[in-house]
Amino acid sequence: MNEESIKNTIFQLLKRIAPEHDPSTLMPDENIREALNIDSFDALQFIVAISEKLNVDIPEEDYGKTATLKSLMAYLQQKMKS
Amino acid sequence: MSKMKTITYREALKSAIREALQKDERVFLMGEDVGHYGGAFAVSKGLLKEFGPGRIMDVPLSESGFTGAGIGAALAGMRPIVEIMTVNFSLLAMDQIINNAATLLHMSGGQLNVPVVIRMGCGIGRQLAAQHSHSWEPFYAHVPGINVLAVGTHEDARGMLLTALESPDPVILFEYTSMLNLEAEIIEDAGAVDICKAKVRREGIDLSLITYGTGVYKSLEAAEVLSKDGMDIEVIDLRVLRPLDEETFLTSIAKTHKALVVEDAWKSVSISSEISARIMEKAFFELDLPVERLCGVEVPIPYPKHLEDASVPQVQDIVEKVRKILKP
Amino acid sequence: MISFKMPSLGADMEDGTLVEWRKQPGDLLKRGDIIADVDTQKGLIEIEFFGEGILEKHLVAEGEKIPVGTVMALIRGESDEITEEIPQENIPDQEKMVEPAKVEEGKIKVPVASPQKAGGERVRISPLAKKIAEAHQLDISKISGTGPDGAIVKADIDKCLREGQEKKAKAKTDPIVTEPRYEPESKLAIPESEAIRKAVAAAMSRSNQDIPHYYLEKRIDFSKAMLWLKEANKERSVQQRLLPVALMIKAVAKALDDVPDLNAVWEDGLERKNEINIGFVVSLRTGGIMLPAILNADTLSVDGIMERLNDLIPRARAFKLRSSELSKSTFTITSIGEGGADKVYGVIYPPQVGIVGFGEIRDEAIVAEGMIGIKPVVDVTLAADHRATDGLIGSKFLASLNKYLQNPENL
Amino acid sequence: MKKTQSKSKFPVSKAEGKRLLHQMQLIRRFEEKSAEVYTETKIRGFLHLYVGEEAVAVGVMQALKEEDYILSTYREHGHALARGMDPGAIMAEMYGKVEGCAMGRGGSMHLFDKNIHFYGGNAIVGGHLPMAVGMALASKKQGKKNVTCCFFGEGAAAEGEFHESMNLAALWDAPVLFLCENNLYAMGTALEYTHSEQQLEKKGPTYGIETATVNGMDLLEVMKAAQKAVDYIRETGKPYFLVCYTYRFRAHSMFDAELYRDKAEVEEWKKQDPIPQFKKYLLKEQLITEKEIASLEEAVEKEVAAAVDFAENGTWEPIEDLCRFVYSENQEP
Repeated sequence: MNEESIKNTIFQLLKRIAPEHDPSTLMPDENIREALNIDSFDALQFIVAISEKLNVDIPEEDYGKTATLKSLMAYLQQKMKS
Repeated sequence: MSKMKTITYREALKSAIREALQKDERVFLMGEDVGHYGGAFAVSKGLLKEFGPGRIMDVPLSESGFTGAGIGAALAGMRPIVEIMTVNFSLLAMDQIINNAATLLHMSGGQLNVPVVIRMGCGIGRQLAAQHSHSWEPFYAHVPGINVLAVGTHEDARGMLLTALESPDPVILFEYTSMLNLEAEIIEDAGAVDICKAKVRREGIDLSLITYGTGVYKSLEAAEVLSKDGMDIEVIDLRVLRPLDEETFLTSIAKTHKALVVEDAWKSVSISSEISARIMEKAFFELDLPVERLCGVEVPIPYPKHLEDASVPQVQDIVEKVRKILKP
Repeated sequence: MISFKMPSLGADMEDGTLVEWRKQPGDLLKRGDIIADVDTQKGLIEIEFFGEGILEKHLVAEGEKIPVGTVMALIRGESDEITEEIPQENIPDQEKMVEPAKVEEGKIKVPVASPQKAGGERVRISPLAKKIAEAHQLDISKISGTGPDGAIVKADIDKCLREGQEKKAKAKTDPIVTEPRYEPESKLAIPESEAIRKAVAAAMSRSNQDIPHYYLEKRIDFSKAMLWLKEANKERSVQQRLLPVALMIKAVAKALDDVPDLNAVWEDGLERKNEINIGFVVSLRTGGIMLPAILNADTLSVDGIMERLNDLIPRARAFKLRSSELSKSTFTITSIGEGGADKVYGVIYPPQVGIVGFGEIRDEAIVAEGMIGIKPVVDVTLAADHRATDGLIGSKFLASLNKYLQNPENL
Repeated sequence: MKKTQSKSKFPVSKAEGKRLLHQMQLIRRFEEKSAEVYTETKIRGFLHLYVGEEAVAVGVMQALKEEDYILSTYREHGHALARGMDPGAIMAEMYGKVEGCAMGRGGSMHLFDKNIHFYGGNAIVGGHLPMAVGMALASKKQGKKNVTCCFFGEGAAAEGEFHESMNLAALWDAPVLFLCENNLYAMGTALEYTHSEQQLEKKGPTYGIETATVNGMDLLEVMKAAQKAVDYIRETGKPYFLVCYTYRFRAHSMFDAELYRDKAEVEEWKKQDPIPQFKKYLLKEQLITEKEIASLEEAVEKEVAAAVDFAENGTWEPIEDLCRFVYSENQEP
């Protein structure tokens, strides 16, 4: 899976949670949860959806690495390689 | 993850037949030209030599006769695989399939089940003109008492027959001759697959593309093209046309709220008519747009390539139709 | 004969509009059957029937708006003789019964304003869009469609809801004062978010007027709880992981078991409840809050509570809660979550007698065993009804809560 | 094929004679009773009666063994009774009751009983012939020695499936007895209007199938011919075609004005009624007494009355069960 399709997947999932926001306007270093107004429950749902869709295991201690678009992309790419 | 291997659709069908013959002494293959000729489409090539004429039986051109004989043999404890060379000739055997195979269990108050498997080569796309290009899936799917399967992928070509032979009741397998040389990857130890559920072949959220048979690969290809435009299409392979698995496509529609049904068969009174009706009955309030259909044009299939191509949905047609639906 | 009355689904519900009878005279009713759909300020709600019997007669016509407590139907129990008598109890005089026949067909099932454009032509709208519009009580005649032939599709409804919310955000100084006066005629045109806003406003105003609140506050060391959660989540698949709030709910439920005077309602006196049903504040993206209950939370495991949350929260956000899930809570929790305020002082949801608020979990320097250390803490506040309890009871509750959160492995 | 010469001295013991007469009499009375209750609307749908043709069913069954398979037509009550199916179960089937041999799902045209290898009750003319070949083929593949006996009328001989089946059976050496009951009318159209070659027995040899004809009104003749046919099949494993010339005394089905044949023709054939003929034979050979015949007939009356009682007291299947038996309930094949 290339970078573009990972990004598309992330956007699709974010759109399901926060349909009133356009995730493509997110800045790379912006905190996703703050920008899209996502609470802790929805954040967990997002992690569940990402891990199911991309078939990666995201342990809880790595949640910090999923805060911004940039860090999340980097984290997922590295995860999927290994 | 399991190891993958590349295999043609033909090889997948053949290895399923071989495995079935090896596994169960009661199984035999009967059909026109299945033995000495090697199968009209070379699916059973070499099997006569391997298993002998008792298990690979050439039959005369008498579709009603040998299909009925297959049904009789099944009644009497065998597990025949009846090959009707092409679906077009199955019209001559319809009395046997519908009046006997489909009814005996019921008419006998549950005493006589008919474990026969009937394979039919079918489909459009080889310039065979009107009498050899039929899509009779809707005909057979109309009839209670039989199971109707559309073999739309290599995985199913390898696995459906094996499960069909386990069924206590008649199973009709539609195999698509235009796909015989098509290569695809399947897992190395692929085998029996379920024959009761539809499958989501590609997940998506923007539209449910519901199809079967040759429509599966066409729709997946179309979905790939569309994904480059940011459209996320879910592709559902119905697989089982009777009894229909509603749950899978209704669940999908509850997610996407939009549906396009694609099939080669003529549009009127078809599988897509049925799917559309079920969606209306059971998921009306999930619909954000009318259910759309792309089906065979209502004309006897003509011989010239360009007209034949225009008679059934192609990848480009699907792409354009979806674009029109999602980005009008 | 059982008189089936317009139920009260919360202190803030004054009346409801009968949208559709789901059961007809002669129908056999079983426990849990949905008898009618009623439109309330909180949207369309399915009304359950909790007894058994045969529906004898409808007394209210579809489309009618009636106060809580009005007899809506007569239901014949097993022991009843067949009778034509109508009990006179609880039928408001001014609300004379309207014979069902007077209600024009067609209109009955549509709780939104008649979907006709000014010229009398029918509004083209997709079934899904229509469903959402109805749930949000939008006037679809005012929405322009972008679907085929100008039909309204889901995207148009979404846009309308979004704009409604933005408008609200701009006008947000004092929501209760700036709300327009509630006018029944225009009710149907109010988006869901505003209807909910109003419902919240009504309940909270009543609470503020009627209930003498007292407040207690305690900072709780959350390090053990966090450590326990971290370990617990290591073993769990991502779908089964726990959020701190599940632990909080369980601890509150157990503390209420120790201090039952807070698990009660005040209706001319304190009435303790036998079940501990924790109402949990869910904030909606479109504005407003919902209060689904986790029934018998004291008997559920932490995983069980998490499972209930996973079920309830998405349904609350989709407006798909059943009436019993909305009306049964006996005590309320509000949790501000990450990135929010340090403390939250709740307003009691009447007739309950208490609400506990959890602020953001954050690292603070605190003194423990004579040492200063950085630890995760959470500020917990209790707001309680002074008519029902005194500060001593409230203190006991917070102490008990602290005890449980220091021993998360026992929860 | 040559028609068999004068009546043979086929050895029939006293007991056997009584048993055979009893069977024919039971079929006769059962059919008459069926017609009666049909008019009372107890039985509905099509009802095709076997009156007049009893010697064929009873005669052929004597040659078959328990393990042999039987497939029949929509005029199959006689075959079922001669094979030993319970009269009560047949009557209940026609009443549409659960106690019927096919749970009432089939009715008059679809009698089934797997336990006695009676595979219908097939109502598409000619449609069961290919199945019969297939069942015989299975027996062959399984190394069984049983025979599949397939009854059909001369109308079926005009169907393509007849010719396909004859060809397949001969080609595969399938042990099938093709048993043609030629009652001269395909429903209401006489043989001369439907077959270019009215001597149907000529069709067998063109497929290389051993063929014979027999007077189907004469029980002993039928028994002899059937025995010969079955012996041949068991010995060679090959198919056999036996044409029985017979006649039905009653209409094609209940609603039939019989415009296609003269009353005189029917009366003429009734002179050959197999039952009085056989009685006469038994009396002449002193194998039975008039008194014994009277008590036999009385016993048959009771049996038929009991069958009607059984059907009357049967139960209707609940409508909730409507969709049963569309697919196997027990998923073990």
